[in-house]
Amino acid sequence: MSNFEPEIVAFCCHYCAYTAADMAGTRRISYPSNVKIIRVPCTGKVDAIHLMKALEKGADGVYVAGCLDGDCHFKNGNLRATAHVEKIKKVLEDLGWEPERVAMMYFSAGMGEQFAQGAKEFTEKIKSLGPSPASQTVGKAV
Amino acid sequence: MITAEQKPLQEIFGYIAPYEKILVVGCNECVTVCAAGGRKEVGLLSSALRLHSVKAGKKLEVLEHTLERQCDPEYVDQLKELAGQVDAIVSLACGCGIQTVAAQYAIPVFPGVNTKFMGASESQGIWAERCMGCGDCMLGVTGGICPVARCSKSLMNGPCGGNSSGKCEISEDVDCAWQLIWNRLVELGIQDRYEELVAAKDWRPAGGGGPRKIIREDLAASKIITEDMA
Amino acid sequence: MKTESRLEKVLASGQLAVTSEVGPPRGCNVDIVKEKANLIKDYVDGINITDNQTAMVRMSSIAGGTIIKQMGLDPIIQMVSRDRNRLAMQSDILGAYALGMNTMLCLSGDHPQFGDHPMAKPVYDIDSINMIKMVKDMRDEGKFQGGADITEPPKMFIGAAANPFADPFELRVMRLAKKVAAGVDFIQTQCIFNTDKFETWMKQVVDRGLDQKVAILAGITPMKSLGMAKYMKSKVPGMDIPDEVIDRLAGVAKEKQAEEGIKMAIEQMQRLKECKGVKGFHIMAIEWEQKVPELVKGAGLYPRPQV
Amino acid sequence: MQKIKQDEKRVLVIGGGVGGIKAALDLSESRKQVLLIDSDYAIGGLMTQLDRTFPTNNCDLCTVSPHLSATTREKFLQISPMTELTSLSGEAGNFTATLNTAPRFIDIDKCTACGECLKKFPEAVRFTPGLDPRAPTCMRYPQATPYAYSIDMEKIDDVEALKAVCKAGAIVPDDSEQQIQVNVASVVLSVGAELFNPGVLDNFGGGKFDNVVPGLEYERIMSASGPFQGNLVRKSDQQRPKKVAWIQCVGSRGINRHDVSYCSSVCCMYALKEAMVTKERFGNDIETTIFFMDMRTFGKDYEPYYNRAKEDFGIRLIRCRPHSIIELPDKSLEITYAKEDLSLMEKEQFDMVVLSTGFRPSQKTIDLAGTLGIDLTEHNFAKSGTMDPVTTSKDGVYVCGVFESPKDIPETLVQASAAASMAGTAVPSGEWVEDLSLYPPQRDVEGEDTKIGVFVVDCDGEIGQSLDIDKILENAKTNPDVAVAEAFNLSCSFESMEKIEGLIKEQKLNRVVIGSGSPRIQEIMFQDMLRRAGLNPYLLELVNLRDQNAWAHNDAPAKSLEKAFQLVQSGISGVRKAKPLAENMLPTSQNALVVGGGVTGMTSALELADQGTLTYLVEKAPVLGGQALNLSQTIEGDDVAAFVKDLVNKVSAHENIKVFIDAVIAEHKGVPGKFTTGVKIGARTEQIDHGVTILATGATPNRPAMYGLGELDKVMTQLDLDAILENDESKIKAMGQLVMIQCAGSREADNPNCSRICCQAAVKNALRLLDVNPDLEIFVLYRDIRTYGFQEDYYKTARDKGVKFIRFDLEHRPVVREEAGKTIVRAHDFILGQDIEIEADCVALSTGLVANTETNKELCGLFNLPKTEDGFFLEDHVKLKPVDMALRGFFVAGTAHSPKVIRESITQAHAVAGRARTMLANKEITLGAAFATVDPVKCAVCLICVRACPYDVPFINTERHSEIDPAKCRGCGICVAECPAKAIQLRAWEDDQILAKLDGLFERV
Repeated sequence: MSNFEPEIVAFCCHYCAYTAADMAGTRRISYPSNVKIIRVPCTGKVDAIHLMKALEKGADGVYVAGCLDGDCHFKNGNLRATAHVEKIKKVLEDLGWEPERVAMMYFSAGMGEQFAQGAKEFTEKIKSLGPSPASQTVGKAV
Repeated sequence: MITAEQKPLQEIFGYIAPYEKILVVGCNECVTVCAAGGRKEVGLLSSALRLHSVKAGKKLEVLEHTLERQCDPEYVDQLKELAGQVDAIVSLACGCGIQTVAAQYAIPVFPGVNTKFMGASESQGIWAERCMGCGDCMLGVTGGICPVARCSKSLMNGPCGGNSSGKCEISEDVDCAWQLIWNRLVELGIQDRYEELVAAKDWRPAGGGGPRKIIREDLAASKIITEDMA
Repeated sequence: MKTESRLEKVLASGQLAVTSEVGPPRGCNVDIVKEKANLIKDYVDGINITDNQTAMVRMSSIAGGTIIKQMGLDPIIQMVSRDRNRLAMQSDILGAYALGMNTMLCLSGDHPQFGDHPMAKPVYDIDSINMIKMVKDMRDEGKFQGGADITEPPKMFIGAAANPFADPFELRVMRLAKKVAAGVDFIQTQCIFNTDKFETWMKQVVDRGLDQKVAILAGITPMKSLGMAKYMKSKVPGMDIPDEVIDRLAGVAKEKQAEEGIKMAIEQMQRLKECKGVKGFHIMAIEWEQKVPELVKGAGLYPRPQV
Repeated sequence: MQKIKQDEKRVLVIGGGVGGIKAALDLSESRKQVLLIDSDYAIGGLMTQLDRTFPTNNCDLCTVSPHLSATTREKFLQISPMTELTSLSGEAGNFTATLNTAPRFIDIDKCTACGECLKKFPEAVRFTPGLDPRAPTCMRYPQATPYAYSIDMEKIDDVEALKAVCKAGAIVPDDSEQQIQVNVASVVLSVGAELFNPGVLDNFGGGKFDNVVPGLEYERIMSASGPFQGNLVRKSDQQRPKKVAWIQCVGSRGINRHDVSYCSSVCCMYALKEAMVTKERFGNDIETTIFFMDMRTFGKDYEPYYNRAKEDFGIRLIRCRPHSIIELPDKSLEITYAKEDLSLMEKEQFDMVVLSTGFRPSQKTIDLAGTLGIDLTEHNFAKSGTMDPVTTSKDGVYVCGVFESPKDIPETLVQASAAASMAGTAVPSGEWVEDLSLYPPQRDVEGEDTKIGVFVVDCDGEIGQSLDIDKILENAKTNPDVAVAEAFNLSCSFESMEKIEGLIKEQKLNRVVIGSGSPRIQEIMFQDMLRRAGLNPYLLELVNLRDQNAWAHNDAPAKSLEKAFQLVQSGISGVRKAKPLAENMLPTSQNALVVGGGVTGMTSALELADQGTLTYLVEKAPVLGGQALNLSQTIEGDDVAAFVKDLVNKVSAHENIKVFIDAVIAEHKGVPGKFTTGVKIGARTEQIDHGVTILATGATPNRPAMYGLGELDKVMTQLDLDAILENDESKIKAMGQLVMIQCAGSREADNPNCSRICCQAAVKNALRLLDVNPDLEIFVLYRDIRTYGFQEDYYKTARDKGVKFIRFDLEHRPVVREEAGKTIVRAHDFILGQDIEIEADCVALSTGLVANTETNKELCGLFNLPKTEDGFFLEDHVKLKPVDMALRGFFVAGTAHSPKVIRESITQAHAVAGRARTMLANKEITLGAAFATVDPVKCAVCLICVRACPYDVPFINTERHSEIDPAKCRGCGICVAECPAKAIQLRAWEDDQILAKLDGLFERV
């Protein structure tokens, strides 16, 4: 599976992680194009269902990226997001999926480098896990 | 409120294994309030079932619907069309709702939650047992704290010797109900009442007398009359 | 005399009573019961047979009591409301009395959560206080709980437990009063280590005149070792073990600790003999029954009166 | 090139640091014309160079950026970088300012900050902050305003080559210095100060030791945008240091050649911050040590920060002023210092030493003061009014921030708002025009079939160089509902915008997808374009093809293109679900309510009333004046009683102020901008309508039962002593020895904060006592002397006049006792190392202020406002919004915020008046469109949203479902995610929009 290119969705909060992603671009720090970002006002807005739906639709990995602990612009949305991600990890475990297919990350607006690093590491991780069962089926359907 | 918790996914997978098209039905009452079987949980469980079927390499179509209340036949009637399309139903309502659905549709109906207890919300995400439905409420003599539901031994004349710093002998996380009752009596200035012996409980109204039913003649009258006329 | 109980007779004679206990085996070996009973038989006025103590399955207390009765001794059968409803308890009481047992202890029992059958349904149909009343009604009114007459009522001498150290302290005497009101004849207390606190409790008992209505036997447990003292202090709920107990045991060499423990228990009994309202002792020598004679002698309570 | 408008009357703000930006924003929000000039090529000032800022230890970039990008949105604000004032003539209300703008050689309207010029001509791009060549980007910070580079033309040999590099055509080779004259009604000076250069200090290495760095440079080393990408290493060997030391007061509080005498007020906090962040980020194996004289953590909630540093972070604190540093062969450093008891000199080795240097006015600033004609103090700071700290010696010229006196960011922001408020009185607020009237009416698109326009708006190759835009458009066109798909080059120019507008109108498009840069920057611009085209601005989806695709995946063009297809498809899919949304607007009440009739409340009320605002002033006591009535003099010698009397007279006589005395707040209801409050005066309750509320309820003098207060006759508080000084000098003359005990009831377990005012109060009273009785022996028992800023000079005077300062700590507390009619104070002298006893004729306890717990609790309950643990009102953001409360329209000032001296309270009073003006000037309050709405049918009234909302907005209404007030909703969407009945949606971010975007990503078109 060396040429496997995973589909990865990243839900990023407007104030911190999305800005960090912009900064990675501004500084031309490259990270895998597998990562596609969906902007949300706050990671606390990311419903656990969204993570499941992303996997259902064929994402091989999904992560939520919010502000650093204590920096959330809406007090504690990032901690709620963490709880949602943890819940979905448990569900995946019950399903016999690798829980590592979902993750939570934290960046401040200035952490472009770290954003790229996180994207890289997550992509590597998913590559090593291989395609998700759903993406295989979706792939076959096309 | 009746509280419930989602069943282990593996158990639900086991129930639905033989079927290719199922309906997950939520209830917008108690189980929504305790975040076990509302629209959101229906969505999450449906997603999980789909992902599971994909992993298992089997065909599975999952429909989703949430009723206003699953323990009323009129609401359950609304499932008619959807139920006609599926092989089986997973209900996320409490045991009352599940049985109402099962009574109305001639396809297998499986529980998606474990119905737990009648409880109150202590804070966001935490519910605690408050009532056992003993049918003969004694809160009037115990300062508004129920020893039947909240004392591990349902003692009528507690506390037992296991009370340590106000916590029950079974766990430090459980308050000693009789300590609470005593505190409350003191707070209300009626601690003298403590020494009145509370007689052994008659368990008939609690279900000892068989399955219970309430018939409100005034409300049920028209129904009875209609039936009689028919 | 309400009953034929030897304990009642000793108490009525105005002398200090002594009881101890035997835990039935986790199997059918009759000899174990006999062996333990033989160790203490001349030194006590009654022998408690525990009822699935700490919610672990053991030979039934009535069966154990029967063996002891057959040895010519005086069993005190314990009965917990955890495992039986009213129906079962009353029938067991009839049976026990029919087999010659005339003294019993009414308890609610440790919760099954503690024992080896946490999955079992706890019954708790009635609590210990209502159980006292039930036994009293059987004896004095000749009535079953359902209201029917008993053709030949069981004449049980009724005991119960009290824990002066459980929380809240201010309720401990009041709850004893409830047991007295329910008709209890004697009380065996939880093991006492904090003697000062026990005396405070006793004083309140005496002040309310409860000692006139019920005979209180002070619970005595000798410490086998420093380790045991520390374990009981930290791990056993409802135990009040003051630092001086720990310090005193820690102050002697390890091999002398058992001896020191016995010495401490004897001193304690001597002190409590003077305590107003104390009518005797209930010695719980956990897995150390062979030390009961030494304790009874040491406290000057030997020989036991013949009644 | 941006041209400065010359005709309109305006406020000129000089200096684009946080203070200047804040002043300019406040003024523009108040609809007053303002011109912000800065000599640098981007605004931002010192704060943009910091790594994290105390006390929140937040990443600085993150907290400052929303602040800065807001500036560009304001209609009344013009920014002119690289501009300096060369003369100011005329008088207050009608100055003429001459401004010189240096050539930038870049057209900032065209420059897209792509960085190509920097790549090719790294030498030619101007760049300031520390440790330069290795910094990762030439922009001063990622969200620079203006978002444009600046070229040093002298360093360019081949202009044509430079022009060729710039795809945007932004190079202006013949740019030249411009001079203009503008009419200015008033001036706000926010020029800050420089940091002392410790390179002149021979004993600390004279700037030659690699691993001795000033505090700011240490910040740059730790900063994520700094030269080492936030990796802490030594300059000498790129190794992580194991032991770092900070030396405080370098160049400050001294008498040596290079020293200044004053205290720089911020260095203690920043050293603690740097040490804590070091521990936090680089692990506990780094040992951090701070050498200090007095730990001056006097700000709001700063003392707990200090305690955390000590207790939770294990930062080592050594009380002494080190003597010298020498460099060892391995470039490590040896510090020589004397212990407090002077017993012996110690030597200790460190890997790195940070010098905490303070503020110094720059020569440029001193010259500017000359140009303006304002007086300077002996320390070359602006001479400001003792009771009105933002006024200067010249009418119409105001000062704020560090140029007034050393201070931290929150205090700078308070002064900036205050200066803006006072300067703004000279300029009328612009007429209120409803913004929507500027645009054509919005087309009703309901019922129309979806008709999407997809536009890739490139900036001369930024996107096109790496991505095949034609293919992207081709791909987009395969969607049957995409009617137009076109590319526009030359970026977001006015021309491109007009063309897209035309297409939207011609083709009757009802949804628009723009593929361009980041929506964070561009959304507002394109939303505006939609409005101009007669479309609702929410029928738009932006696809970030540049920052998050073209720029990020240079290494994999094919994959990058595939991602572009997916992103555009996601945008198309998402925009189909977009709905036209109305932005909520609410007309505001134009009245103000001021709670508390002390100096702060009266000052705020006067300033608002002077500008025509009907102001209700509610005072609980039977008279106006508050705590100032108990105070006779300030440390500067002002007569407080006379000042208060004057204020009361003005307030009482003002036609726009309605005073209620003996009155309390009894009821309150309404939404931001429109409140109704019941004021109870005796038995009657009067209902008043108001749009803004100012909380100026003050604080209470503490009277702790310590050191014999209330028991021993000779023990009293500083306020009691003040009264004796004022009324009974003979008593003072009769005294021989007097002892003051500091921190009585403050910095203790039950009241952990520093009360801020007590050190200066003690020094002030000591000096006044000596004036009356020069023979009096005064002992001040203290824990840390916190005479911050220029108060330090009075402290020095007191020492020079023989006042004895003896330190104690909580383990060696003074004891006061009475013995044979004598009052004796026993204290430990650390220098002597033994206890001493003093027979005192008077013991004055410095007891400070505590919160009006009862009043504040009541008001917080009524108004639904948060308070601090110790009962003061809690501001919205400790750093960036120091006088705004979390609920819009509420402001806090004076000692109700935290203990402070009168002049600081007055500053806050002006600041809140200014902040209140920003709301009142806009007759309507815009509430945005992104708020949560509840579907009543689905709602299960479970209360989960009520409990989850970080702002307590949702409630269960009388119709038995949850309701969310759009005016209060902040649009985070947390309730949406938590709702178990899926009954809540966040407008503009609805679940079906998000799911549609997901669908788009996985659609294989």
